[in-house]
Order: sequence, then C-alpha cells, then structure tokens
Amino acid sequence: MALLLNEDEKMLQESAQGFFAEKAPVSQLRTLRDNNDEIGFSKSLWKEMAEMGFTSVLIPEEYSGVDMGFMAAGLISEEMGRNLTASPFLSSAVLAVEALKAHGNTEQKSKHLPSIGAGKTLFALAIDESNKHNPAEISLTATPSGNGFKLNGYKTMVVDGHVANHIMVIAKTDESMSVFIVPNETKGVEIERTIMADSRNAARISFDDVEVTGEQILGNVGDGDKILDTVLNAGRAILAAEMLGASSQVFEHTNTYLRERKQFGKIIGEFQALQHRASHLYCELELARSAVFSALTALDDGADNAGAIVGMAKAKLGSVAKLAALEAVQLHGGMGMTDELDIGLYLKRIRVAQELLGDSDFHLEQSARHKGY
Amino acid sequence: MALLLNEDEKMLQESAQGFFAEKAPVSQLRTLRDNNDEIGFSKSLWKEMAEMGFTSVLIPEEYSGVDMGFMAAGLISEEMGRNLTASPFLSSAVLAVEALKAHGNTEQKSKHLPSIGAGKTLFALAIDESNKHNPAEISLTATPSGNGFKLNGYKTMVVDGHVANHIMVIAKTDESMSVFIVPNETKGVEIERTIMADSRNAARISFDDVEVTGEQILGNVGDGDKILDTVLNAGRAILAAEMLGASSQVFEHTNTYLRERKQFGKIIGEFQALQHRASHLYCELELARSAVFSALTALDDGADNAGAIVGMAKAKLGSVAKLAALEAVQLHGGMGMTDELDIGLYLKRIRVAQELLGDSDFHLEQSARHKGY
Amino acid sequence: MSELEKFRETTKAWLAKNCPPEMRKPMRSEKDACWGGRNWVFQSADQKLWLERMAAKGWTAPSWPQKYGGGGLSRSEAKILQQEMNAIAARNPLHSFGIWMLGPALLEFGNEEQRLRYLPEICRGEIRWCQGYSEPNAGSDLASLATKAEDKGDHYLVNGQKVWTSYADQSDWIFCLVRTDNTGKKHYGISFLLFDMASKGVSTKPILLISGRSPFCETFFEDVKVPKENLVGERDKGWSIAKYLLTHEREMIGDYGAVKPLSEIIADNGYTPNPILRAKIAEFEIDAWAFAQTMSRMLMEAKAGVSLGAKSSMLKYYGTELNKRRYELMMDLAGHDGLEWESERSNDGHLARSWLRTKGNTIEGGTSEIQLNIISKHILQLPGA
Amino acid sequence: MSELEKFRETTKAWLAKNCPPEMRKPMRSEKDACWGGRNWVFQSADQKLWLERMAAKGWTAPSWPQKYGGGGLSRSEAKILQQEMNAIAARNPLHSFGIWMLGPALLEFGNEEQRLRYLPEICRGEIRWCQGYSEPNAGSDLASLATKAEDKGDHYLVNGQKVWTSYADQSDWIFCLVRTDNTGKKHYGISFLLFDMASKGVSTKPILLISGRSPFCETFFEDVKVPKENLVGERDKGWSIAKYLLTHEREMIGDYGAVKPLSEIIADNGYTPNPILRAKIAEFEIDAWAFAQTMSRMLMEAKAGVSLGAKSSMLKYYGTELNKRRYELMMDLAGHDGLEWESERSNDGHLARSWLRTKGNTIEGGTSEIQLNIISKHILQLPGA
Repeated sequence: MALLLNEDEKMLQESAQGFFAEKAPVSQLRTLRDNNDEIGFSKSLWKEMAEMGFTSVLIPEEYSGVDMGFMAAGLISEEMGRNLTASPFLSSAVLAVEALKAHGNTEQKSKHLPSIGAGKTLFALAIDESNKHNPAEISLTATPSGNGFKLNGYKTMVVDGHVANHIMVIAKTDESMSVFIVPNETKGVEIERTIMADSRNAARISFDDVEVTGEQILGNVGDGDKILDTVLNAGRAILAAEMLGASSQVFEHTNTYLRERKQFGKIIGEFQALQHRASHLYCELELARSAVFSALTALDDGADNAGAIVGMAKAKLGSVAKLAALEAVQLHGGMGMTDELDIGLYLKRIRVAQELLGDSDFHLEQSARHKGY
Repeated sequence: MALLLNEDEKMLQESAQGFFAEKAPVSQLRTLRDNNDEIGFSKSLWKEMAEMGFTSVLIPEEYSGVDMGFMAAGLISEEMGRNLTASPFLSSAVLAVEALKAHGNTEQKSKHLPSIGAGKTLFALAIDESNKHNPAEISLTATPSGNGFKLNGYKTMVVDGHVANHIMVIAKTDESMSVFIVPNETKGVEIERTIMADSRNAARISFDDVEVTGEQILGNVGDGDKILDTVLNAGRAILAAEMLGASSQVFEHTNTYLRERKQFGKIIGEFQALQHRASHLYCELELARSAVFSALTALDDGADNAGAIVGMAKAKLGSVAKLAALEAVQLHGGMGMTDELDIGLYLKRIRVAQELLGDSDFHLEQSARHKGY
Repeated sequence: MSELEKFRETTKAWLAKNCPPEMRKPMRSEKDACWGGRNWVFQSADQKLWLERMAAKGWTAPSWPQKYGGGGLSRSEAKILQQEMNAIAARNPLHSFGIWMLGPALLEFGNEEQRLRYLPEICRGEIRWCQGYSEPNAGSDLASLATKAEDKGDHYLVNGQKVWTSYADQSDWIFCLVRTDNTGKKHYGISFLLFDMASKGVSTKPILLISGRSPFCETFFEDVKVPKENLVGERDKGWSIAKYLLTHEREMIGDYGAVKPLSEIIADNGYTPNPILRAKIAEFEIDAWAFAQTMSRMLMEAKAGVSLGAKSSMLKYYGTELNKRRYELMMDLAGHDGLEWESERSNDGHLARSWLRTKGNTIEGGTSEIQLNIISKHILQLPGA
Repeated sequence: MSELEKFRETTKAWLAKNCPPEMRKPMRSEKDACWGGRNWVFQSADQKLWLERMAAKGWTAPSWPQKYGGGGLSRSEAKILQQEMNAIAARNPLHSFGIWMLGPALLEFGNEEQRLRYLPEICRGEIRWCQGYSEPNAGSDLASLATKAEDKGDHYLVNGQKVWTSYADQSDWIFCLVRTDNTGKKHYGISFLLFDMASKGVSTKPILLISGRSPFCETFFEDVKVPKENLVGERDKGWSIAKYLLTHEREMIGDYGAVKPLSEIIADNGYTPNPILRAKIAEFEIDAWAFAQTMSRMLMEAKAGVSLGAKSSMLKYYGTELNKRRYELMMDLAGHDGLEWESERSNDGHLARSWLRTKGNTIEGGTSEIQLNIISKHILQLPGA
C-alpha cells in the first residue's frame, strides 16, 4: 500500500500547486460570485486544465488521456480544495469518466472520453431525488416505449447540471437500475439552476416523458448498480481529497493568524487553550490525510474493500474538515465572520462537500452495517 | 416548578451534609473494602440513618415515616454520593418503599414499610437478566402451581441482593408482568454475592422452581408494568442525584488540586488550557444540577411526563459525571492513578451508578423514541 | 381595589383604546421594528401613532423619571404595563440603544444637564443612538482601544476607527469609548463621549458578513470635534461605564430559551434522520433541555435576590455553543435543501444564512474563550485567570 | 547465496535446534516474561536454558558490539534474526530496561570502563535495572527534580525520593537522575548516576493503583553513598541523557496498532449495542482506522528516512486518547458483566481493571497536555509554547 507519493505524483503535485495558486486562487471564486457569473466557473480555466492534462487524468491513453490514476486525481482535487477552485472537475473528469470508462461501450467511450478530456463536453450525474443522498431509493422511472424508454421523475443536487451537455441519469428499469445519457436539450428535460451556499452550482432537473433510445443506455439495462458503485467510490474519494485541501489551507490561515494577532498584550497563539485546540486539530488533519491517501490507494489498487475504505475516508474528512472550518471562524474572532476574509468561503464549501454523495453520518451508518453491527 | 430548595429542604440538606461527612466519609468505604467486609456496608451506619429519618424519607407518616418527598430523598442521595457512602438506601429506602407504597396492599404496607423505615428489614429489587438494563425483556417466569406460582429464571445485578431479607422479583405471568416478594431463604433461591468495581455489592440470583403464594404478589397479578414505572423513575432520579453529589465532589477535589499543584514553576491552575476545561466542566455540572432538581420536582409534583424527565436527567448525569471523573484523573496526573487518592473511587462508583437502571445511551434512546423520532 | 389593581384597570383600558390594531399583529420581519431617529421612515401611520401615543405617556421608557421623558412607574407598575401589553400582543413601540444602553448609563453616570438634554429625545424616539466600542485591534481586549481624543481646550479632537458598530450608518448620535490618556495602565485613560454622527469627519461603511448583509459597520473618525460638555462621567475613568454597559449587554444576550425543539422540526418536515444523526440529535436535545432548566433555575435565583454575577458567563457560553450545535444539526437534517443560497423556495437561503450567522454568537458580546476565562477567575478562582 | 541469505540459513537452523519447545508457546501471563537479575526465579528450566543460549551468542542484544556482550550484528542481520524468531514464535529471552534504555545511553554517553563493566552483565541477564526519573514534585516537569547528590570527595551522598519507579522492588541497580547543582537554570545541574539498590539507605514501596497491583514503586534514598566513577557523562549535564532516553521511551510507547476491532468484539460476544452506543462505536471505529493508517504512513516515512521528530507526540497523544475511548466503549458494551471486580467468571475483574489502567496511558510517558505543548511548539511553532 502506497501511503507515500512516488516521483511522478510528487511532480504532478508540484505542478498542480503552482497552477491553481496562480490561475484559480480564491479571488477567482469571489469574482465569479460577485459578478453573478452565468455559469459559476471560468471556462478559460477549464480549458487550461485540459491543456495541463488535469481533465484527462483518469482517461486511458487510448482515448487521449494521461491515465495517471486516483492518487493523481486526488492530488489535483486537493489543490483545488486549497484554492476553492470552481470547476466541473468532479462531475465531468471524475464521475462521468469513471462511468464511461468502466461501463460504456466502445462507441460511447470513443465519442465522449476524448471530448471530456479536451475540455469540450461537460457531463453531470443525476442521482439524488430528495434532501439527503440516498442512492438506494431511486424513483425516477424508465418505462419501455417503442424502441426505447420514457423517463419520468425528478432529480436534485445535480452538480454542474446547469451547464452539462449531457446528463447521466440513474433510473429504475423494472427491478433493476440503469443509467441513461441524456443531452441537456432533450424535450421534456427541464433544468433549474440552483446556486449553492458555496457559490457553486447545481441543478434541479425534472424529466417529463423524456424519450430516450436504447443507444443512450450506458452499458446495458440493469448495469445501474455496478455503475453507481464505480462512480460513487470515485466521487467520494475525490471529494474527500478536496476537503483535505480546503481544511489544510484554512488551518494554515488560522495558524498564521494565531502567530500574528495580538490581544491583551500577547500574541493570541501564546494562549495555551488555543494552542491545545490547534494541536488537536493538527492531529486530526494528519489522520485525515492518511484516510484520503488510503482511499485513493485502494481505488488505484482495485482493492476488494475499496468501497468500504472510501466511505470511511469520506466520513472522517467530513467531520475533520468541519472542525477545521469551525475552529477557523472562532479563532479568527469577529474577522472570521466577515466576508472580507476567506474563512467563510472555506466554511461554506466544506459544508457542501461534506453533504455531497453522502455526509459523515451516512457513511458512518454504512460502515457500521458493513462491519455487521 | 421548584428548582430552588425550600426552608425544610435546606435544613435537611445541612443535616445530611454534616451527618455523612462525619459518619460515613470516603474513608469508611476504604475500610469496608480493605477489611473485605462481609456485607460491604456498615450496619451501624444504617441504624443511625434510620434514627435520622433518612431511611423513611419516602415512607408516609401513617407507616411511621417522615414522608418528605423526592427532593429530600435526592438531597440525601447527593450527600451520599459526595462521600461515596455505601448503604442500602437505594434498594430498600427508595425502590422497595416506592413499590410497596404505590402498589402494595394494606397488609403488605403495614408489614414492611415501618420495618424498612426502622432499618430492620432490607429489600432488593431483581429486574435485570442480562448485561444491559432492559426491563422490557424479562424472561423469568411465574407459572401457576397449586394455589400459587412457581418461579423459574435468573436475575443479575440485584443491588444489595446479597443481604436483602426479601427479594422483589419481576416475573412474567402469561402476557403480563407481576412482582413477587420472595424471602431470601426460600427454597430454590440461590444467591451469589458479586463484588463490584466500586466495592459495593450486588448479587446474581437464580430461581429454581421457587414456590410462592398469592399473598406474595405485590398488588395484583399483572401490576408489574405499573410497578416498574414507579420504581424505575424513583430509582433513576435518586441515582442521578447520587451522581450529582459524586461528580460535584470530585470536581471540587480537582479544583483544589489545580490551585495547589506546581509544575514548571507555576500553579497548574494557571495554565489556560486546564482553566477552560475546568470551566466547561463547571457549566456541565450546573446543567446537571438543574436536570436533577427538575427530575425530583417532577416526581414530587406527580407530573405526567415525570418518567421522560427522569430519563433525561439520568442520561445527562451519566455523561456529565463520567466527564467529571475522567477529567479528575487526568488533571491529577500520576497521583490520580494511585489508590492512595480518592479520585479512582469516584471514577469507579460513577461508572457503576451510570450503568444501573439504564446508562446514558439507554435513556437517550428512550428519550428519542418518546419524542417520536 | 388596591392601587396596583386600579393601575392595571386603567392601563388595560388605555391600551385597548390607544394601541392601533396593526400594532397588535406579530412582526413579519425585522423591518417592522420601529427604531425612530431623524431619518426614520415609518412603515405605516399606525406605527407612527403608536410611538407618539406611548411616548406622550412616557411609556417608551416606563420606569425612567417623568422629568426625563419616562413614565415614572414603579417596578410593579412597569411589570403590569408589560403584562397588559403582552396580553394584547402589542408591539414594542420603540427599539432603541438609547433606552436599552445609553439611558441607564446616563442615569447612573451622567450629570443633570446631560440627562435633561438627551433622555427626553430618546424617549420620544427622535434621536437614534449607536454604540462605539470595539476596534480592529481591540476586540476581546476592549480596554486596549486606541481611538484618540485630544484635549483642544474647548473640545476634544477625535481620531480613530470603530468596528462592529451596529446600525452606525442609520444612527444620529454615537456613545463612544475613546482614549484620552495612554501613559498609564490600559484601563485608565478611557473616556466616554457622546457626539453627533453628522459631525464633520465621521464616516461609516457597512460590513458584509459571511451570512450576507448585516447591521454592523466600520466607523471612521477623522479630526472630529466634540464639545467638552459631551463627556460623560470623569475623564480618563470611562472604563467603569464601559464595564457597567458590558454586563448589561451580556445579560441581554444570554437569552436562548424559547426555540422549537428539534424533535418538532423533524416531525414538521417529515425528516427521517439516519441512526447516527438521530443519536447526535438525542444528545443535543438532552443538553438543550438541561440548559433550559438551568435558565429557569437562574431566573428563580435572580428573583429570589441572588445576583447572577459571573454565572451570566455560563449562560452566554453554553447557550451560544448550543445554538451553533443546533444549527449544525438543522443543516444536517435539511441536507441538500439547506444548501440553496438564492431561490424563493429557500427564502433566499434563509437556513444557510442563519446557520452561518450563529457562528458569530460565540464571538460577539464576549467570545466563548472570554466567558471561560471569566468563569475560571470569578467562579473557580483559579490563579492567574 | 548472499552473505545475508547464508546468515538466515544458519540462524534458522540454530534457532530450530536451540529454542526449547516451551519457549515457542505464547506467554500465558506477564509472569512468563523473563526479566533476569540476582533474584530472578526462573519459571522453568527451558526459560533458563533459552536465556543462557541466547546470551552466549550475544543475541539478547543482537546489535551491540561483541566486546560488550552483544551479538555484533548488522542492522540487516538483526532484522533477519527477529524475523526468524517470529517465524517460530520464539519468546523474547530477556525483558530488560538495561537493554532497552540504559544500554543505548551508555553506548552514547558512557565511558569505556562503564561499558565494559555494565553491558556484558546486562546481556547475560545477571543484573536487573530500574529507572529513577520522576519525583513527587517533578512529574510532567521532570527537570525540576530535587533528589540531591552532594559531592563528598570520593563519593556522592544521595538523598531524596523517586516515584513511578517500575519494578524498583525487584531490581538490582538503578540509573537515576539527581541534582548536583541547584544554583542555575533547572535543566542545568542534573547528573546521571548508577548505583546498587542494595546500597545502604535505599528503600522501596510498591504503589497500589486504582486498577490494582502495579509494577510501580516509590523509592527512597537516605544518605546513599555512590562512588564517583558511577557518574555517566559530564556532571551537571545529565539532562541531555534524560532527553535522549525520554524520546526513546515515547517512541516505544507510541505503539497502539494491533488491537481487535470493536466490531469483532461485538460479534464474538453477541452484543447488540443500542442505536446510540452503536453510533459512538461507529465514530470510534473510523477514528481508530484513520489512526492505524497514520501509524503506517509514519512508519513508511520513517523507513524512507524522514525522522518522526515531534510527530511521535501526535502518535502518543492520539493513540492513548483513542485507547481510553476504546475501553470506555468496551465497558459500555459489557455493561453489568464488566463491573464485576472479584470473581473467576470475570477473571478477577480483568476488563474493569484494564479500563482503569488505560486512564494512565495519557499520563505516563508525558501527559497528553505535554504532547500538545510539544506539537504547538515544534510543529505549529506557536509563540511561547
């Protein structure tokens, strides 16, 4: 098990560090927000990410990708977390790529993978239907109709659903589940952009007698469960990596503040009560890093228990990142409450990332069940 | 609602404070333990408690009691908690008295209440049958036989069961539950004394074709559920009050130590990290006191929701007392680990009291169900 | 009939006649609160009428002496007035830092001239006051404030900056802590000044919070001239006034009783929390209950004449931490729905904004850390605290 | 075949022939551990034989130089020896503070005479050593120790008291921190002395812990004469030796990896934790997993040549706190059964005693508070930490 980075990964990490710090720092998110940007991320950044190979980090070489694996994708995600970079990385370069790669037929792969990698096509994954992530309870139905199916139902929290060219929809087909690739402009598809607390975007999408052909099925009818396994594991690990980056960065801000701010004639970092809280948080962040590395490694190794490990990592990161954000606000005092500082932006992004694809409670519950108690 | 003490209660509190500090301080428990005392408490103390009226605090005046109510009983229990006083107060003066008072027939009351109040007869309540308190799952059975019943089954954690003259046994009678008063020397009753971590005593008792007559039924056949309600509420509130006393006292010890012990050329109470922990604990103990007073008041008022309130108090006290004990050990450093100091004795008693009649988790679960989620 | 009973009868009758119907409806939003002042725009004719009628009786400040524009009521009478207003759900006619904060300070520390000048217009809602305390480098450590007031013979020349000044941009006057001496200990050399926000050299800038717009401002003073008679109490000894007001504030903030239990929120929304979240809620609910019981107990003790003292720090600390926990759990329950920031459905992200706003509870009015310090020092009497 | 492969072959063969069958069985209790020393009573002939055979090869201290009684093995060879011993489940022939602690210190700080005198008898298990560090008023603040060693020309006269001296009542010699100067800073003036526990004026008293009997003692020195040649390193500069040994100790203590997951304990015992307890267990299990992963990662980093440094404080802090949580949960699971203190059924209260014993984990070897201080200072570089 590789809990340390190899040379390739270290190089990638360095280049990602430089890239995002320069091209997509927190100020970019602020600008997008304050300008009420139409899509909520920078298309030119996405293009540059494609040129760097970041968008195709999980795409096989035969489909023009750089195919560096999950540890590499995690490192990119971590840096994006550090800079609060808004981009469709999770939805297109991770969720869609993993689904296509593992379950698409050759035609689907050839059609979509290179295009995603080139930053041309955007995808969104439509799973959730209620206020909490619950992939076991899907009620959007695909009923046979002519040569194809008709989709009826409703999806919420479709990350990047407001800009995606194609929506991957999880639907019930009789007793089984299937995944359909639906172009966003299909008749009967209604997309409502939802702006989230973290200034990023998702969509609520309703499907009203949406007609799809058999060719729009990803893989085969009934592959839905397998596909979900694949994409959820990938997405959760990448979100955990993003939270690692965000919480590490907000912790660094906090520590800097502790070393600079004066009250009562002392640097506040001299107060032992604050020292102990910072040190405890440091330990939690080290555990968080180990959890993320384990999850990414398990995916790269194709470990049998990868799903369980990824779930544990998502659970741990949800709670550690939350703690880091809460401590950051409190230790910054009144300043932490102002929009002027970035602290609140980290708090908001962490809250959203923590909720996406299952919050800590969800994964703790899964983990307990998995272990049989 | 009376969350403050009235004059009578203040007087009682003062007299209980003086009495237990003088007659039954922690050193008494040590002596009993170190001498491997045959019964684990002082019979002469129990006699003096009877003379003070403590043993009959819940017994009506017509049965020669002082009938002062639950707040008074709670204040006595709190002082016993403060001094780690070992006595059959809970089992005889609370659990048995409440059961007899509320559900016994005149003959049973006349026979037992004055005798308990006088410190002559001891009772023990036999409910639990497994490692966790679970009054909803009783499998000891009472099957009709001749004019009476035969008891078969097994009880554990029968507090003071090793010395009780009478065992009150909860048994299944067909679909309902009933309570039987069984003299300890009845044929087929086998009592094994169990010495607990807190140096107090309970028993494991097996019932093997134990013959009882109809007169040994407390109240009527099928009254078991009602009786359990009564006695469990009373017992849990009194245990909560005892934990309040124990945790307040161990907190006082800790604070004294913080003000005296020197390390690194400072009084350790000067270290802000320790100050904040002590102050947080102080707040928790204030909440704990409010919880206990509310529970005792609800019982005295015969409030409809008394059971729910008592359960919440038992839950809160379990966790606050535990925190107080853990902080006490840690803040006393190595000394807190030695048997020479009393800290460990508090830790042990609190652990036992926390477990008796349902631990915090049990009551949290009950409370959540009660509130419908 | 006793005097008090008579008072109750006449009060009830007066309110029945004079409180306009609209003023008996619950406030729909913060805008329905009447703050008065030079620039106040009444939301309705009834709002104006209600203020005027109450002010005419001195009942905007019922227990202040009549000569200062108050009602001159005894404590018992004031209580009856409040009860009768509650009985018909009458709105508070005037929200005012003048009544809540400055007035009590002037009654305690001001001279007669100052009282006669400022208190009546406060009672009539003519002048809206704001409070100039915190500074960028004097937050928790308020006494290290640096806004300078130089003695220029007949006036003070004020230079510096305040922060967290609530409604500074909408207020007419400010009561303000300034430094008149910086040669001694930091608690010495602080003075308490009053001045017009329209004075030359005063400017304000609203503060945007992580939760969105806020009443807070930054307030800047550049060569502001303040007449000497506007000094309250003794020069250089204003810290005692500040302390008086801070305790006052802490007790006002410490009110965290009446919120809907989470169990009801769960039922109302048909939420089904998963077992792990449910366990956390159960723990929270017990703590919230025990805290509410503690509030009641402290209230009873206070009524029985036992001063709260440093225990108000306990209520502030625990109550605000609890409120943060509460909103974390509400966000957990609401899940995806709670994350929306801009939509009618979410009332413009009301839950998310409230959640974010609670993060300030443990900072404003003395941080949790400060409250724990106070408990360590004044209750536990730990050394060096 | 490489040299190392050859070494493995011969070692394997030697062990197969020389390790007595009984010494390949798991230890049934602490008594099966062989500590050696003047008063040691071997539990069996095999235990004695195994120690003698291993000592004869120098393999009780495999990597020490042969001239001091060690095996003179290279790091790779020592590793192979350990692997081959593990392969046949061979017991450690000798438990010894001499090997684990004093030896490394003497190799680093002692003079040749001292090495030649003490190390061989340590290797042979002839002398059992104990460690005299903590004092009643020098616990976390070890450097404030007060046990006095006065210079009396040809000897030091030692007076004072030590506490938490493990196995002092069964040990032959002690390595001990004493104060030889108290005029300067507290870290100066500390010296490292060796002396015979049979010396006149030495007495010991076992410490009873809340969990029951313990190896710890109080140790008293009254006018104990210690020859001057028993000083290790420079006089007054023994603190550097102490620090060296403390780091050594922290790393040894920081081993909290291989314990049975609670989920297995639940399954093995057929427990059905209620939903609230189950939620706490689930949180614990994730933390325990993440901690185990962190141990692995640190180990890999160490192997890759990155020194652990102050991160050992993280492992000590988190690992011991975790262990306390673990035992609280085990007690919650066991319920009534876990509370029995004296019965065969409960193995004399084994669970309860273990639970109590874990409370010391966050105190011994540097309290959790000390570890957090170290992290604050050395990792986070917070001022004044």
